[in-house]
Amino acid sequence: MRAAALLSVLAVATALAACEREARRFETTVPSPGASAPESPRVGALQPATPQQGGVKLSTVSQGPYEGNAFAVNQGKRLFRWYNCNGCHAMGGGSIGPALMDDQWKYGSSSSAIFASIMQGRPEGMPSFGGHITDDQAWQIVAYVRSMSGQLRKDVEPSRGDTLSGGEPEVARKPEKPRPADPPPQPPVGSR
Amino acid sequence: MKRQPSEQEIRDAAPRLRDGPGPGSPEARALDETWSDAPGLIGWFSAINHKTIALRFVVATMLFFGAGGILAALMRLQLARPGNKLMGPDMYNQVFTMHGTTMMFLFAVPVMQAVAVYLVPLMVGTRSIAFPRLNAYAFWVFVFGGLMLYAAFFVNAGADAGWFSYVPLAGPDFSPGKRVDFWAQMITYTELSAIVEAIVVITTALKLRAPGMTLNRMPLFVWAMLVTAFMILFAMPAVMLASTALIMDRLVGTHFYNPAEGGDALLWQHLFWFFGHPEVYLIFIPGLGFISAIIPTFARRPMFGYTAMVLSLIATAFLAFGLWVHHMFATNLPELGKSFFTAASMMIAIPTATQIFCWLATLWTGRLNFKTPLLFVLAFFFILVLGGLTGIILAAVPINLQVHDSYFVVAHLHYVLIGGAVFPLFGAFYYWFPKFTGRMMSERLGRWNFWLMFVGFNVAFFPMHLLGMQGMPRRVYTYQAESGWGQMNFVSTAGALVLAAGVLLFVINALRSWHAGAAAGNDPWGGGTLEWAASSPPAPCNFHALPVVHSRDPVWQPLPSGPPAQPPLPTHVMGLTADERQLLVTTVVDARPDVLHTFPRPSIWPFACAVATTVLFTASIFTAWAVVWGMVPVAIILTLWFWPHRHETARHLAMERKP
Amino acid sequence: MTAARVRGTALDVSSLPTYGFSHRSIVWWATLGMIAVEATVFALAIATYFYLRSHATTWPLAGKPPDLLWGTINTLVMLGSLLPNHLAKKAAEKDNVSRARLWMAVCLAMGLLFLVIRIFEFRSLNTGWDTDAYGSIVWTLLGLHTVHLVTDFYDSAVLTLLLFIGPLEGRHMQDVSENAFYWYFVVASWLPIYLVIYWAARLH
Amino acid sequence: MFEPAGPQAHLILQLWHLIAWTCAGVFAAILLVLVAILLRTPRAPMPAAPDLSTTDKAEPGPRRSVATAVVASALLLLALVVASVFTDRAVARMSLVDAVNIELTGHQWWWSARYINGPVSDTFTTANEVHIPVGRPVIFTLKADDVIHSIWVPRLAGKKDLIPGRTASLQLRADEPGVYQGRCAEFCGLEHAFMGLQIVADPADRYEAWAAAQRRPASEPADAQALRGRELFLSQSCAMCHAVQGTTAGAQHGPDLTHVAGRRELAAGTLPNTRENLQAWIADPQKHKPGTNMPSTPLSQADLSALVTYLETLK
Repeated sequence: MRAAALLSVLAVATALAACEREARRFETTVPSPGASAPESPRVGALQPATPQQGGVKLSTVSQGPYEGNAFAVNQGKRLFRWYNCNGCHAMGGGSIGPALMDDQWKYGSSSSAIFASIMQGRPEGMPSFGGHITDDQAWQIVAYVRSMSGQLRKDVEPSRGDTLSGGEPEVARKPEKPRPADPPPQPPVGSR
Repeated sequence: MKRQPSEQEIRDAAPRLRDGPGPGSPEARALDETWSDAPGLIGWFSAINHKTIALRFVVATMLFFGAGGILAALMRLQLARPGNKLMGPDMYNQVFTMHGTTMMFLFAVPVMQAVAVYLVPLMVGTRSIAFPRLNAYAFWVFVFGGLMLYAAFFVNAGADAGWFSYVPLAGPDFSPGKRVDFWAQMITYTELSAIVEAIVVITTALKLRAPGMTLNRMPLFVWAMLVTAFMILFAMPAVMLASTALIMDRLVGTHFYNPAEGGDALLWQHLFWFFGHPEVYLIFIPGLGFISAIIPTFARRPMFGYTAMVLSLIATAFLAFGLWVHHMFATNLPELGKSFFTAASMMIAIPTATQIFCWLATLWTGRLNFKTPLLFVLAFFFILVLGGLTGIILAAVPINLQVHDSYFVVAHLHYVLIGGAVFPLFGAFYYWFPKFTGRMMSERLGRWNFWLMFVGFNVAFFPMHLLGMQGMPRRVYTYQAESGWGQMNFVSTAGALVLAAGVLLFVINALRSWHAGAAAGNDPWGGGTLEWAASSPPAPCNFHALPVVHSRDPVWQPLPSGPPAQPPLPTHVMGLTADERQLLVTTVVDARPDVLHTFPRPSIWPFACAVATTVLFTASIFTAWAVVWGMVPVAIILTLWFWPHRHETARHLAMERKP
Repeated sequence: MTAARVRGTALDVSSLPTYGFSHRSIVWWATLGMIAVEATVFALAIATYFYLRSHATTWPLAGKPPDLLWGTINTLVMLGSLLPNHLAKKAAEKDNVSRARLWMAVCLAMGLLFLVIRIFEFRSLNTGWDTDAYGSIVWTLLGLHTVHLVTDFYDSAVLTLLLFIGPLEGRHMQDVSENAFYWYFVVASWLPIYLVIYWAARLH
Repeated sequence: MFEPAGPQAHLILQLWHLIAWTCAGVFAAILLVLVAILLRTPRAPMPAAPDLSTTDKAEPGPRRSVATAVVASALLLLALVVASVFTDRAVARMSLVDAVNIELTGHQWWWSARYINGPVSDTFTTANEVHIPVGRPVIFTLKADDVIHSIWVPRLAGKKDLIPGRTASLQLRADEPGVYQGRCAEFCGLEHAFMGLQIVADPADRYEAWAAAQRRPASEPADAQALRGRELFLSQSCAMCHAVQGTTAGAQHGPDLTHVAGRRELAAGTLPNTRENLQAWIADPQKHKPGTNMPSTPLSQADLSALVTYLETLK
């Protein structure tokens, strides 16, 4: 009896996870988790387009809304390409900017920390994207960035793109255990 | 432990009864018992009698047909007026993909195989389909594959890249999540099931025919299923390879369809249509078989032009492999290639035309018994011919480039498939329902059923020709009011609902008649093929004494015409063991008695193996390693399935005669 | 007497043999059906190889062709296995259980050998399945054939085990014969695949 | 397809008439035979013994009829094949003297068109609305950015696929001025239904004037509201995907907006291009075209109004 109950709970949970994984959310009226937050200053000296004045709103939640949603993660992958994140992060392997597929996180590996890094920018070149991309898009990119080091469920992580092969696709990578970056900050070549 | 049975055990296991005496004898009772499936729940899952499995198979495919029909109705409701908000694009794409996939893979091909599993052994005069356990396994695999696809659909993971799943849209970059993986793996299931069924049908038709049923006496329906089965053997591997490459692209990062790394998007289309076009014909050829079975019975004469009919079937099968590119005319092909495929696409009309003319000649020179099955066949002449002619229009490259991927094609393919397969199938249900159940279906409801379907179908699909020519593309979830397509779409939706009402009436008629229909007797229509010599429904062993055949319509003509021969010609077979599932294997061409083959008893292993296969296939959607660890239970079960029991060996040894 | 006889209006088939070899057996026809399917898969996979190649400017797309050593050794081993296979088939058809056992065991040993060599073959392909389309198709070709090797090895192992310990009947000799028939196919299908994988990448 | 406006569509319509009427004749003939059967064939009262008189005997009458019908259909089909092949050639052999070259790229779910005629400096890019000169052939070079698309302008020509990793070409000519509705015909994902393309055939002088205007960068905004709009465009998310020539916005992920105000429709045929629609579109694209890659930009009413004012100046 208990086993049956347990099984049905498990089945319902699996079904819900599957529904969430496959959902395509187009409505944009959902309030962003960062909407009510106070403004924080921009950190990056650069901005991706004509600079805006003022600060950016950061997240009040630690978990991003899209970590279980394969479609959104894939959208994040597309935006990562479109907004030329590869220009510095080179398919996650890192070149001018740090690698994103390894276990080292200079500014934290949580969703909110990555969201902050994207929106505020960071010293030494990371532009501040706050106000230039919507919160929704930022969250998609956050989810994708986390998939690069295997932080998401396997069935959510993206597979290879229709591009030049950049090594193993995200879904094939071994999950890394995030840790703070080695002090002192290493020269940003290679990964691991 | 001693494994080989002892002399004593073998003596004890010796069979006691041999068949020959007709119904009512102890031998006949023994046969009935021998060929029955076991009672109880485990017995239900262990059943292997071809009629049991076939009926379950038919019901399963018809349930999928119902599901696909509901999806179609939803699509028609969404498109009934411009800018409708019943469904968004995400849902609509899943619905139309599921509709196409269901109808092609879970209904059209398997339902034909299911009917064949029932009828082919009866028509060739034997007691079972070849490899009854494998047959049961194929059925279960099919059911699990279909259920998996629908389970995925209900958790929002319904395939959404079309039943044709063109890459790169269906590839990893543009179809994230698991939706297309479920689709590709469903292919593997139905593929496996279809190939197994094809082998089963081929072996039955070639090796288990009653003595005297030479190849040129084989019923045309069996010919049609034989040709279909051979087509499956050569067509299905293409989609198997294509879908495996797709799933590997999606799961383990291969580059078959990635142009950036040397792959090619058109590779998918070539492989898919190398399967996809024969697929149409392997839906359509069984339909031709139904018609060739129904027309002689209701025209009260043997089929005109038997040889021409057989050659036409074979020619169609060959040509069907030579015209896949006509689905790809818009992809920048060399001109010469296009001309070749145009010619091939038009020439395939010739064998079909030949058959149509032969049927017309049969009807012309016969006397008509005007019953519901014949109505459905006559509808075929209207609908299929129209569909075939629009097919000829489509084969012309310049016109094809205009109407390709428009509603014109939607109309065409439904005229061909519904006219060429579904109408004959419904006719076949009315025709053989008495054989399946022992009861007649209601004629009155049958006529209502027919007219609703016929009118509904034409109202639903004829306007689509015009919509296509006005520029309405396929696979759109909505359209704008300014397009002016609203009215015709509305008419089409109304027709679709009438069609649905017709199908519903069929279901009502079938359910009612199953319980309360008039008793049918062995041969209610006066048919000429062997299934009408069996009782209705047939005994578990089909025939208490296997017939010996001397003509093409053995029920009409049990002995050759002319004065009786001296000594008299044999009319039936005797000497098969009645308390074992033994049957007679004959030679391929002349059907001379050759070998006795003993089939295994019912077993749970086919079901268990199908479960293990399901675990393997479904798990491999989530991890490629499932292909490795999932093989272990499958291998173990197959070994147990194969491994003989000592008592079984004792019985076999008691009957054994070495060649 | 092993033929059907007419008795009155009945055809008495009780004296027919209970199994037969080659095309007399229904299992042989099923095996032939499987062979048709698998041969088509191989043919289409090879067609895919040349299709992809026809779109490429260089072939292999990157890196070098597979090393010849292990593949060639394996081809020789496989060709060599035809002899015990043939002898096992003949022994079975002569109803000689002990010889069938012997040659099946030899076959199995050789099967084990080329499964081991197959591992080295994968390693000498000089490409990965996810490197590029060339790597994908080469791995698929070799993988497809390996699946056949593994399944046939397993089939043969079960059958051999049955020959040694199981309850035996004449029909199992038919199984040995059909197993050998299938083995011919597995070896025969390797030859074109070998040529494609190892030589088509070298010839321009 | 029934109102052809170009030589190819004309040829196709002719072929259509030939084949369709032939088929209609065949269909009528078969139905006639069927009706005749229904009228003249006697009914069989059941149970009726089957008529076995024809077994093992030739039936010369029906055989002759069937053979004649088969041969006649084969000859008809052969004629149709020949007609089809010749039409196909005629369609492909259109003269390409003095052709306009346009590189057309399909995206999910819009089109970009690059005019590549004359010197590089004359090259310009537009989206979703393609102007062509009347009476001059046009060569479209077809490419795809993501998945397979297919261009179909029924009144001008048949369709052709745009396939990633491949290049194809489509030639056509419009002989009458007018606006020809085209669309994507190959299923390309969520918004396949809203991937329209307008081909506008202009007389030569108007076409040249249009092209000259397209070559010019966007003009400098005249009033403060528009100036404010441009600042918003460049500093908000718009510039991340769209280009306006003459400004710093140069991204190619969405339609080039340099002359967006001159176009008839928005978002590949989703909405007519009016101020209200533009405003509604920017405020919530997902409402009009669920799944489109354009996000809704959170802007105040005043900012939105300024932005639209700016976009309206991009004629």
